[in-house]
Amino acid sequence: MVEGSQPAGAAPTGAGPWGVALRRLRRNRLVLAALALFVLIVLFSLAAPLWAVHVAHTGPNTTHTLAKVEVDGEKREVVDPTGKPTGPLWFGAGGRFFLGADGSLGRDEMVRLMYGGRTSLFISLIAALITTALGAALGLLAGYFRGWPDTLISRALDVIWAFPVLLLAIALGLVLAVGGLQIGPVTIPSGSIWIPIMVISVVFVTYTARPVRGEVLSLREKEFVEAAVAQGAGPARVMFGELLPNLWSTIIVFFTINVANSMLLESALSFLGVGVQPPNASWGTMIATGSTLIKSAPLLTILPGAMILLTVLALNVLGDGLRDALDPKSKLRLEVHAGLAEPEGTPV
Amino acid sequence: MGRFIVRRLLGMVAVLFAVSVLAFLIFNVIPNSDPAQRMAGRNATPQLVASITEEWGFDEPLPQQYLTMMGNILSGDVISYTNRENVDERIVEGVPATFSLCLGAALLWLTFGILFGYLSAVRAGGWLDRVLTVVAVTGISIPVFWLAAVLLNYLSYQAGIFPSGGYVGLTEEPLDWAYHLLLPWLTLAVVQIGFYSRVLRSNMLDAMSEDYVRTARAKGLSERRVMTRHVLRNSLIPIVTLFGLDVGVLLGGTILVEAIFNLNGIGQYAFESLKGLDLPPIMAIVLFGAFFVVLFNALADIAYAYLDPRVKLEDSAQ
Amino acid sequence: GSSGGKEGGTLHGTYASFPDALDPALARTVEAWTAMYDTYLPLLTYAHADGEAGSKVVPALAESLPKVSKDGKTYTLTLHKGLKYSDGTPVKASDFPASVERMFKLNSGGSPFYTGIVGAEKFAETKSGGISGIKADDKTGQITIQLTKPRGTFTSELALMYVAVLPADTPAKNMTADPPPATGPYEIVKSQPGRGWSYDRNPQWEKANGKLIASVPSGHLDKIDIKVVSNPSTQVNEVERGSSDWMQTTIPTDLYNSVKEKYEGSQFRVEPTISNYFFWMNTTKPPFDDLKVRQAVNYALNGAAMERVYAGTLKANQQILPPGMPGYKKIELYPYNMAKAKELIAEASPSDRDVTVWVDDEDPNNQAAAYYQGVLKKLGFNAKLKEIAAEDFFPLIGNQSTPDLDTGWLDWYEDYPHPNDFFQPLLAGESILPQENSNLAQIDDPKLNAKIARLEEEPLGPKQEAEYADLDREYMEQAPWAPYGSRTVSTFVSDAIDLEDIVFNPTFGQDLASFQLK
Amino acid sequence: MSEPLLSVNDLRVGFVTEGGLVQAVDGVSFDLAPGEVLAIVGESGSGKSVTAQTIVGLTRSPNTRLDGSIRLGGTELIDADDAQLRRVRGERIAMVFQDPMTSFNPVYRIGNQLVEAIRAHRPEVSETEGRRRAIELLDSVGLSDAERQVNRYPHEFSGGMRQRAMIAMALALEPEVLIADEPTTALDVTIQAQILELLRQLNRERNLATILITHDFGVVAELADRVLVMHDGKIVERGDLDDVFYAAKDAYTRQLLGAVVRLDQAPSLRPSPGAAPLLEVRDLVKHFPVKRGLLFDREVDRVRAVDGVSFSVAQGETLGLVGESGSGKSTLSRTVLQLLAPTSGSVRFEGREIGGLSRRQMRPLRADMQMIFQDPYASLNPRKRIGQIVAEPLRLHRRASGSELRRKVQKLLDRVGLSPAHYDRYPHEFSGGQRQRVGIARALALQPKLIVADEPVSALDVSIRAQITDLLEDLQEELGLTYVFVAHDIGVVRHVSDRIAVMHNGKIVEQGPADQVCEQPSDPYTRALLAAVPVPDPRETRARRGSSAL
Ligand SMILES: Nc1ncnc2c1ncn2[C@@H]1O[C@H](COP(=O)(O)OP(=O)(O)OP(=O)(O)O)[C@@H](O)[C@H]1O
Ligand SMILES: Nc1ncnc2c1ncn2[C@@H]1O[C@H](COP(=O)(O)OP(=O)(O)OP(=O)(O)O)[C@@H](O)[C@H]1O
Ligand SMILES: [Mg+2]
Ligand SMILES: [Mg+2]
Repeated sequence: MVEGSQPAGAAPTGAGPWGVALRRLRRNRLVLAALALFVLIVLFSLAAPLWAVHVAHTGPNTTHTLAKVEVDGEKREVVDPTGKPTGPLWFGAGGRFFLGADGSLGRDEMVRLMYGGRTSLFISLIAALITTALGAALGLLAGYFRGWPDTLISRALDVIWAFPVLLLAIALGLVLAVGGLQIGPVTIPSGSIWIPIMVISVVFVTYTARPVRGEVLSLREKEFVEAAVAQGAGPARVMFGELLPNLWSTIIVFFTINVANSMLLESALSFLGVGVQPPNASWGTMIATGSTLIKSAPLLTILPGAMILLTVLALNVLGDGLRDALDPKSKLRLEVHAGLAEPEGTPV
Repeated sequence: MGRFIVRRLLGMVAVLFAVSVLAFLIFNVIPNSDPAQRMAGRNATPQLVASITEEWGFDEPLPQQYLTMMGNILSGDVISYTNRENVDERIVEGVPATFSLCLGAALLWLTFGILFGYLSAVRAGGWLDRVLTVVAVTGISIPVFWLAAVLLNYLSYQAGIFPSGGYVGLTEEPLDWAYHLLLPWLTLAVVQIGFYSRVLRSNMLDAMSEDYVRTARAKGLSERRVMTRHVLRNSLIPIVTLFGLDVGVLLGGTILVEAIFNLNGIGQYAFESLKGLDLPPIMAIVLFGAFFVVLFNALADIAYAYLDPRVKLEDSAQ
Repeated sequence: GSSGGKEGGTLHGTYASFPDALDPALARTVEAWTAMYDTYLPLLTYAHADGEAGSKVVPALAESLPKVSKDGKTYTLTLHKGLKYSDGTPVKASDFPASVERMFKLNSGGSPFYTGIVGAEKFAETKSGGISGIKADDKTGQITIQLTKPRGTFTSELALMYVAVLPADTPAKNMTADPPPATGPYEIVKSQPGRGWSYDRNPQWEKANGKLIASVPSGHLDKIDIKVVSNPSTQVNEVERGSSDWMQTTIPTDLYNSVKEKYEGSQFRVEPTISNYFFWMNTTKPPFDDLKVRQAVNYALNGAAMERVYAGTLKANQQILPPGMPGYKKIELYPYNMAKAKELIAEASPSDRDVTVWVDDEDPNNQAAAYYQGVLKKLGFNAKLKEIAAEDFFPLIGNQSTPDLDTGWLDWYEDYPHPNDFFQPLLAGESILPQENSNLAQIDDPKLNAKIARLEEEPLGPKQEAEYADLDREYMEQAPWAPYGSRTVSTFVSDAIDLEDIVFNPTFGQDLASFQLK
Repeated sequence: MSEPLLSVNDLRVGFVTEGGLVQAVDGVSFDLAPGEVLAIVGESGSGKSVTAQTIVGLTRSPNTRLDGSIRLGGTELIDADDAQLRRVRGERIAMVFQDPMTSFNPVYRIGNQLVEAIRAHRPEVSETEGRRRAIELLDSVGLSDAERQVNRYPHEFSGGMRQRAMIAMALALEPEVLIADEPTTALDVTIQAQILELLRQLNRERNLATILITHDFGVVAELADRVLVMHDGKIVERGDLDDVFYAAKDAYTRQLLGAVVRLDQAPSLRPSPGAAPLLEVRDLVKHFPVKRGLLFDREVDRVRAVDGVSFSVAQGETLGLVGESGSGKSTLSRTVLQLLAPTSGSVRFEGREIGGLSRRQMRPLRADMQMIFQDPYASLNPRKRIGQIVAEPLRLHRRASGSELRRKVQKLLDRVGLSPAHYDRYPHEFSGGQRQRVGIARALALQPKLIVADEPVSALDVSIRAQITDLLEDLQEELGLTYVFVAHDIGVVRHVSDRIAVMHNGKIVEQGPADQVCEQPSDPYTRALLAAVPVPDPRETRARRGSSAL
């Protein structure tokens, strides 16, 4: 009796590990909510030019210190003589200064919040991309070759790890703000947002490289790797053909976490004045300017901070959901066990 | 054990050396203004700048400057460029505030992190687990400095429940000491409580599917005893290592919280020196921070070997 | 001072950060000078009075103002007999040259003011062999100073903190951690760098110095404790609650107006400063080599808007000399007129439209620069803002090799109330240097340079003040800068302190000796 | 028949999983009489463990659906509350599990875990008294020097010692019933024999009713009084030992028994090939250095995994390599294929020396020498489709591409008994046996001359094991392949091998034709090894035991 062709209890034919993961994600309501929130925030930021041109009729950096706005018939000053900005006018002035002015310069807070989103998201996503790619590559090399490449990479990572994270980031940010950065042919002018991107990428490499290295060390002992070597596959083919496909789940999970951490670090750096250079808006710089007016206009501090909180929260929930969906071991464990997703009565 | 200590000490010295070289290079190789000019002030004349350069040896080759700097740091009489005062004294003065802040916050997040992690693991899937999960994930996502500013504004300036920052010595008035540190502790701990409870929860859920837990139940132990003596005990081992690493890193960088709550600790001193591009204190503080990171790294390994008899110290020394 | 008010008691004050030094030879900031005004006395000092009166030089350790030779190169003073340091040791005439030499040995920021003394230049180089130009006779107490060439500002410079007299054996190192013995009414008894310091009455003041030196008040308080509180909002909070009596730091823009409304008159008072906040324009490079463009910028910059950006802590003005400076006469060549500005730009039609604006990262200066960037944009320039750490800012823009030095922000506070302290370093051709350049506009007009050099040598009198006023106008016609105002600071005390009789000296700030409990 | 000690009626256990409801146990009923040894036998996934664990309520969880009845003496257990269950677990019913490596908590000493078991039910027993009892228990299960053993940690015990300690812990409170779920599956055959002897002795001396769960009919024959055969959650056969072995009524049981490879049945004779030697190994040595040092690691010790081995394999022949765990079989097979660099000695393939060749020089030879692995779940890359895995060697050596490649792969899949439609499926969609077939297809891709199979069937169930060995034999005949067949179960080795080599501590202690090695072994270790293998024939077992132990 040859075994039945239909293996017991398997998913429909052709559904690879990604298929299974996707199906699991679709059923996890918390993850779907987080994804929706993140997409919403991205759209909110991308809509910045539309809102600026059609509703607020001002750019993010345009100052309106002496300007007046028409609200229900009477003219109101954007910034009063003592430098105090107007509070949110909502749609009182046709959407202008929807969330009020950002300080004594009288810039539109809503427009800056949207443009700030663009900057913060851009920096965090790109920095996370670089960190994850660099960390994964270093982890793969160190884990596979072991010996002196592993020691070299690990010790270098130890040094970056030992260097107090924030101190390193501030030092780099400060110094690069003056002279800019020269990497081979590429020169990054000092004010550009690529400086914080480079700084954040370097600082977080260790957080990705180490776990990837650990996973490669264990994957490397598995028999399917030995089978590839037995067929004459060279190191490159083993690393990228056999090991890398198994690392994607870790890499993707770390990418989401890196985006979250990059956003937090970017806002800290901008708050300390060594991240995004004024007058460009980023949620971090907005908290910095806002915090000087925290007593008289607390909203100017709470709003950008809340935006960061929501974005990072969405990313963390997404990261968690992805980790459980992609992690083969947890097949039965989390969703059904934790009751976060509905246990299914009928087979799919 | 001795072998481990010797290897780790050498490792530490090597890492600290590399960290000091990195810090030195960042401020010297990458272009910024010449320290002599900064010290000469606004009425500087070329002659004054020249004599400052000569006095401080800024014209000497970089390796030479590095050696003199490190010599001063290790012998304890390194002088800051901007206000020419003894850096080591300032660091020593900052130690009580930074240590009280870090260790207090660490204690806070360890207790609540473990409590929340344990509860959400034991009642996995229940409403308590979902609530604690949301609280934990939100905790991880809060920008620390923003939380500090908001708490300081609402709980101190507006409501006046808490003092508006400042550090009171433990030996002077212990009660006041704690009263002044409550908000800073809370700010630092919130993020970590979220993180630790998440890690402990996932460790415990893994441990629950281990064979020895099934054996424990088969022995007729009560559920509570199985959960504490077996599941929790094994899941705490990675937490101890994580704690060792986090405290080390923390001691190096409590810049934001100290600055906002004006605790006058090492973090704040580091931030002031950074803003002034004042290399001597930056080097000293970076080394001070790195030392603790590496030290706690080693302590974490020792704790791991102590807690898990399978791990021998020698092979964890690589 | 007002009648009533208690003698004695303790004042609790706060600073936002520890001053750069509590060593008179080294200190160069107003915060440090306020802390030492009543502790370390030079031979001469500035009258302990408000406004114009506070700019007058009066004798301190010297019996009278210096006798100046006809050629203006020899200054002779005589030390009071019987002066004592707070540790009881007598003040000797030879302590003065020793203190000046100590200042040169420490490479102090103030040494450039005294290189005019014969032999000072050589001593600054070799740090040995004494300064030949200063003779002191301990028996008669007479001190004679030879200058290489006449120097109208020297009397004002003799009254600066840099040359406060200290015992000859004071070590040539930063004494902030244990300050040297005092000559004034208060001595510093405890100093913890980074944390705070405190004063007691100088026992020798009542016994000896007080009787001899009429120009310096004896002070009402017995003890003064100063604590460093780095968060200004916390400082305001503590003064409002009364847990501290006075905050030296200017109130943050966010709270300024609410504190002003609540406490003006009772615990709060606005104080003018002799300072100038301006945007310099590099006259050697397009687009700012064209006078029309520079004038257009002056027309386009609106003082009223600037006052709002500074939330009421700025008084608009459009010239070189700020109000309160001897020789000040109001000039307004470019009243705000955007249309005229655009017209001038159209006429000049500059080819290079890319402009870099430099500013430091202190709030609200960076906000002001952001506003200025907006103005340049309106005039059709593509302006890029570059924000640099405050500590690093001046040396960086003072270094000619820094690229794109087109325009930028700067603030300048008087070192001492003398017009030359603005014209010579900021506008004289000789101040244009490759590295330590303070003439950022790099304006080099031979006629005006000669006028500055001439007036520098003549002692300051009504004739000279009038000529300085004309000089102010002549420079503003060249419009090397777009000045927009001078900053005001504030005195904010708790209700335990009598506000009226607090003296605010334009150079030394609040006079600690004038504080009195109600 | 006296009153049954334990009776299970119509037990049904279902698990709600992501893939739907899995009915693990589907209406099982049986009784256990005092002092009786009841064996539950069946293939993997047949529901044996779930049945056993449900008796003591270990399968309770929010996703489990339980019904039916389990009565222990007077008390009903199926819906007993936790407190009642706790009083039963360990005190009245004790359990011993399959994998001793993970069944003890690694961070507590063995003695403490035993004392914990005792004091869970006898809190009045003091620590010292508990320790004394623990030492006594360890002694009673044959652990020498119990005084010192009690303070050691689980990882310091060998597999056999740990299983003895586990049994000691189970006996701590003198339970009425002992449930042993595959107690010896993870052990070497010699150790297994000792543990089975211990269980029989405990049953006889203490009249301890025992439920023995296993998938090895030899173990059943060795110990059981009555037998239940389970398949897909149901009992398909029940009865006394001899009834089931010799007069099985159910077709599935008969088919299962037929598939069991018997050591004592001579395989059909195959003409001895006698052709030119394909592979010659002379004095092959592979040592693993153990490094230790204060600053820099220097070698302090060496693990002599392969310690001077010589053998040769003729074209078309199958050499069986058998030995216990850690005897060096895998190291030898990897060193021969140059996957591990030999320390010394020569390996000649088709007359040409291949020891010490560089990776580039070895590449063309790789096509002629292929390997099949033990763990079906780890030998296939989980992220690649089956077609890609089998095509990989062809693509690597540029033997085919495009549609021709796909055609070749589908032919290979068909040849190993898998449908070509499986081309785009992923490994996790296949059973253990099917995955092993993919491994074989991959090995055949480059038409190799030599295939080294390192325990190819050890992880499979009995019936599937037979199918794979038959497949390998058919391929050998058809393609003239030469095999080195590695295993620790000498029964399987005898079934497939022409010649057999027995390894012990890195050396080949005996080598020769299969029949001669199995029937007239000259080396004492080989003799002990053969004696320890349980024979799946109750009469034979009784005869052997009668002559030796009675
Ligand atoms: N907790 C569980 N959740 C879901 N399915 C389970 C669970 N436990 C067991 N099963 C399934 O129930 C069936 C029976 O499992 P069981 O472990 O009893 O088999 P077994 O006979 O012991 O096999 P083996 O020889 O591998 O031990 C299997 O298909 C298994 O996948
Ligand atoms: N890479 C290695 N480093 C150190 N020791 C090793 C290594 N590989 C194997 N050994 C040791 O060599 C001995 C033989 O191992 P090997 O895996 O060849 O045994 P085996 O006969 O295959 O056992 P099993 O039946 O468990 O597969 C063991 O003691 C093992 O611990
Ligand atoms: Mg089982
Ligand atoms: Mg093996």
